[in-house]
Amino acid sequence: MTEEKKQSEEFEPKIVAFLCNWCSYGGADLAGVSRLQYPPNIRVIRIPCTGRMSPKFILEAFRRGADGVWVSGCHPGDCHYIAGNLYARRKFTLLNNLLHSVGLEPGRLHFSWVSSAEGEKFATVAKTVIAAVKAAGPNSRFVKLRVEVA
Amino acid sequence: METRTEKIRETAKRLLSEGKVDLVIGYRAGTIPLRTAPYFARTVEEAENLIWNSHCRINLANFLPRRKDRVAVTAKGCDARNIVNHIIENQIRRDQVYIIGVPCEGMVELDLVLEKEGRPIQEVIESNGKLTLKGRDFSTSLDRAEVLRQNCLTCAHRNPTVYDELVVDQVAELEGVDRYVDLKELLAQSDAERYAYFQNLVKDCIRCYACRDACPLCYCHVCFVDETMPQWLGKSIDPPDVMTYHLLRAFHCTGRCTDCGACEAACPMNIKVRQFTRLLEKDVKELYGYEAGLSLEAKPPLTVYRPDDPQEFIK
Amino acid sequence: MAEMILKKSDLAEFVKSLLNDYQVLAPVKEDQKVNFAPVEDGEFLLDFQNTFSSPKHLFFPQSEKMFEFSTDRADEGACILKEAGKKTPPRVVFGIRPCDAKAFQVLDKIFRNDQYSDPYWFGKREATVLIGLGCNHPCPTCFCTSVNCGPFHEEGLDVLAVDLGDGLLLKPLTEKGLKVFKQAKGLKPADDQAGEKAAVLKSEAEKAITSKVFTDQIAQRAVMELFEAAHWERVHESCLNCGTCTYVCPTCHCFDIQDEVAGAVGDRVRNWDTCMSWLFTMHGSGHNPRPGRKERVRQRFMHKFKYIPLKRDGEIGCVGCGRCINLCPVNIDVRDVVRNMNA
Amino acid sequence: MQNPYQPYPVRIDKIIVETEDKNLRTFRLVFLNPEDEKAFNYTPGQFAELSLAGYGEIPIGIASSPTEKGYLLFTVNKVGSVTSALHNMKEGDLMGVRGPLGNSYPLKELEGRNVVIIAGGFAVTTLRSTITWMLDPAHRDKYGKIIFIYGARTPGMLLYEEEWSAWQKRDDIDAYITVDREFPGWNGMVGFVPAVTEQVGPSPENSSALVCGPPIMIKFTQPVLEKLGFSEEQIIMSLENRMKCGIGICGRCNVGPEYVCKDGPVFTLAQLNQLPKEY
Repeated sequence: MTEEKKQSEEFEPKIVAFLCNWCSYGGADLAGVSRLQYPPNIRVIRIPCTGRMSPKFILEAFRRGADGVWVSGCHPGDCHYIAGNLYARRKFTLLNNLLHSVGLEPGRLHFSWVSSAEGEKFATVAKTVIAAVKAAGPNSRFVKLRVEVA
Repeated sequence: METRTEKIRETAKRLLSEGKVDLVIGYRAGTIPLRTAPYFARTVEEAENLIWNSHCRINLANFLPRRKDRVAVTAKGCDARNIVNHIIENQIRRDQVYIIGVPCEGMVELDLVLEKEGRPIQEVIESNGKLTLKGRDFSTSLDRAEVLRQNCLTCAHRNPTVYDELVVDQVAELEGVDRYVDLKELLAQSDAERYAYFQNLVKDCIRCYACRDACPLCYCHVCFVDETMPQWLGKSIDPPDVMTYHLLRAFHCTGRCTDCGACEAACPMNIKVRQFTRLLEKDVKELYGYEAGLSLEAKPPLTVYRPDDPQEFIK
Repeated sequence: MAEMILKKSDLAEFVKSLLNDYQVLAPVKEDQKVNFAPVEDGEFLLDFQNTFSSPKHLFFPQSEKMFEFSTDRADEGACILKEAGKKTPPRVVFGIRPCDAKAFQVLDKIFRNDQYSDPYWFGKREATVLIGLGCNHPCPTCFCTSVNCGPFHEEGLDVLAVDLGDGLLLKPLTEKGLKVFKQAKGLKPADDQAGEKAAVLKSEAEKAITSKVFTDQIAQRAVMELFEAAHWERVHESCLNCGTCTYVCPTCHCFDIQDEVAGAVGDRVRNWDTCMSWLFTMHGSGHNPRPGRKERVRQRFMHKFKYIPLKRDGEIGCVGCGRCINLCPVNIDVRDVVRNMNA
Repeated sequence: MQNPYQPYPVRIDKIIVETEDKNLRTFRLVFLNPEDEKAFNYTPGQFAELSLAGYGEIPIGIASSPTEKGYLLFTVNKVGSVTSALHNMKEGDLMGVRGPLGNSYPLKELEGRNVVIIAGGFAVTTLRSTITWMLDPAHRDKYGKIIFIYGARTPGMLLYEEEWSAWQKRDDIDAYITVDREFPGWNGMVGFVPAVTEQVGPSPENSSALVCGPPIMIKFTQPVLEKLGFSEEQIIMSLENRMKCGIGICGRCNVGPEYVCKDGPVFTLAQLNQLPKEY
């Protein structure tokens, strides 16, 4: 086994998950109650709706050293506020493209629709997200380290 | 150009003397060659200072938000599109603004001229598509077409989309221009290469925010860079802070940017900041079929949705 | 020691002879912009208008660490600020324009007042020898002769160099300058002819500066008379309130102090700030003493042309370098503003 | 030479919640190094930059008097990011103090004169310092009559109750404490500071007035003092502006040519009348 590979196996990423209060947060809860296992790399921040997500939050997470970011909300049509997630979808599409265009590595930024009944999907997506971020390795882009100035 | 100048003055004088507007926003001659300055003519005499030439790069729509008075404004294709934005976003009422449309044949890139002619330029004379540059013991000339701004070379809307009158006949729109050739090449590169490209792009940024301040879209009372609780980004020239600024600035222009190039014209460090906004502009057009400022009726893309909007990237 | 001649063919030797004791910086063109960069031989520009950026960053970097600290409670002395204490090595800056050197002299009076002295500014100032280069061909936007300065002005410099064509005439002005002379190779005593030639170049250069402003009335008028003048109603109309003029200005010196934390370590950093910014004067209560563009634009010009002269022995906060004229996105020409203030 | 940007390390010795809304707290700070306390040689009216590593600095008037040895007092309103962080600190925590900064009340010039001290809300801090200093046995006989008028919106918003109730009992200071309107359990004066000032009617004869309060109070108190016969030289005020360096360099507190941080914060009305109202 090469040194590099060993390191990436030991690497435990920090992933910030922004979960909609009305669905994915419940999904996470259900996954927990149902004792579905997924690795503990995820730090959850509850948001009122994916429509509340600002690109600032995602950039701030990366700036502060998150290795991955995952945003999850209600399935289209199920928004508690009728269409918050549908407006958000356009923002996410454009932001996702923008960040990848300026050099965000694939596998760092994830979006999903998970309802509060989908404990299993939550655990599955969590595993996918964690695996993808692990594969991408420690994040060095858009990260604010100790200030680099004169 | 001379015709445009004359017609603009004529119109401005008429509007002011008839009391139709309180002021006319246009350009005056720069105090140094290759520049103009936004000018606010309030009297018929002041209207005599209005001009039009190849250096009207700053977008005058920028001076409209939150105005209480009735204004006339000279508008190129891009300026007019930004006025449409303002009307849609309730920054000014349509009946408050009199649009003096100026069909445009492109503006000259200042940095390109300075680069091509290394010596200090004392005087510029413009005629028949040529710029004659004069300096201490020299005089040379450049074709206007050689030194047009990149956004003007690929502009698809040179004629004002909305106007109250036009000062000259409409100009022919450019046909078959691919606005995004360079971006497509860039996007074909690896993520590491793109990351390096954009990091390098903003390495000279001094955080003066001229790009923001010259942008007609940036009219928030408190910009995110000035927010303190929480403070979203550091104020130093540390690369991650600089990049965060540019990304968020560009994102705030999503679906609203007309690629007028005022940001680049204003940048003292010659940073190609349009590269960020163009990425978004391209996506908005390709994904949602929207171009900003073409009509007063169309809904901006982030204020609407379709049930079948693309979402392949969402798990 | 008298004036010396440095042949252009000996420039490399001159620079190399200093490298043991000094870092040498000189004007170099990169990405279409001339700026100061470290050099190790004679490969730099003598024929340039002025550096793109104001060289104030040599002493006052846009962002500079002042202190560092640990935020780890387990650390003894956590949250106690320790000086970042980077020492500037001895430096020779070759080819600085007299206007920029004059700006340093003005800033010396600002960074040191009757009670306090800024150690960051003076630490770098004291470590640096400035070899100026007279402007044989000033730019059309230069107006240094109107603001206590000139194309061959000596204040703030340690040595003044004059480009005579095939060689440079070097005139030592301070002890620091003389010290460099003693170490440097390639210098030969200058003859009278060289001095005469330099004098001609100087008077020609001064004549070439045709753009003039006057500040006599500004000096005489009371603060409030200037402050309340009607012309301010128009100056700000086109202003975007960006920070370009302040950041490229060699005498603008306002700064912000910010704490930045990364994990368990942090730094107190000072950054250039600009009076054009809304946040600059914003109170915590929401009250802003300079709420609009008019107040902020006025502050900048009043500060430069009235407040600084009042408080710092008549020095003007402008050296006529013309950078703001060239770079202002909306062509607000400082000369016009001063004419209005003085009218 | 001491780096003027470097704060002295101090420990938060005590935190006192001053007001009913809990937004005003007084922090009693003790120097870690005794020599720093000696170096920190201040006069009432001066301020200091409170420094919280990781958050930044805030300029706050010194509420304690140099006659109170062994500690410094700062009363801080919770407004922005630094003050909020400070309000979250606990007794025993370490922080920094940089100063003393600015000029002070002209205590020397006030000797032999009557002093009228008018304060509103939490602007009373440096005036607490001044009164404590003047009432000190070593200084009291240098001054004539001392009148103190202090008002707040509600009784619960009055700072330093212990001090002013003690002053009310003394006969070498006339303390008038007022609140904006009637409150159950409040037996003191009722009315706005300008009205109370008019009612008290201090004589301008050989007097100076130190006025510190919110802009609205200043705006209405000034004409009252003028009506009573106080000249613009006799009215002394303390300004505040956003500050960073505190030593007259960084430029943001400029009011005309004056730096509030170094040339101020204390100015006479006569001085202020020659300056732009950029405060």
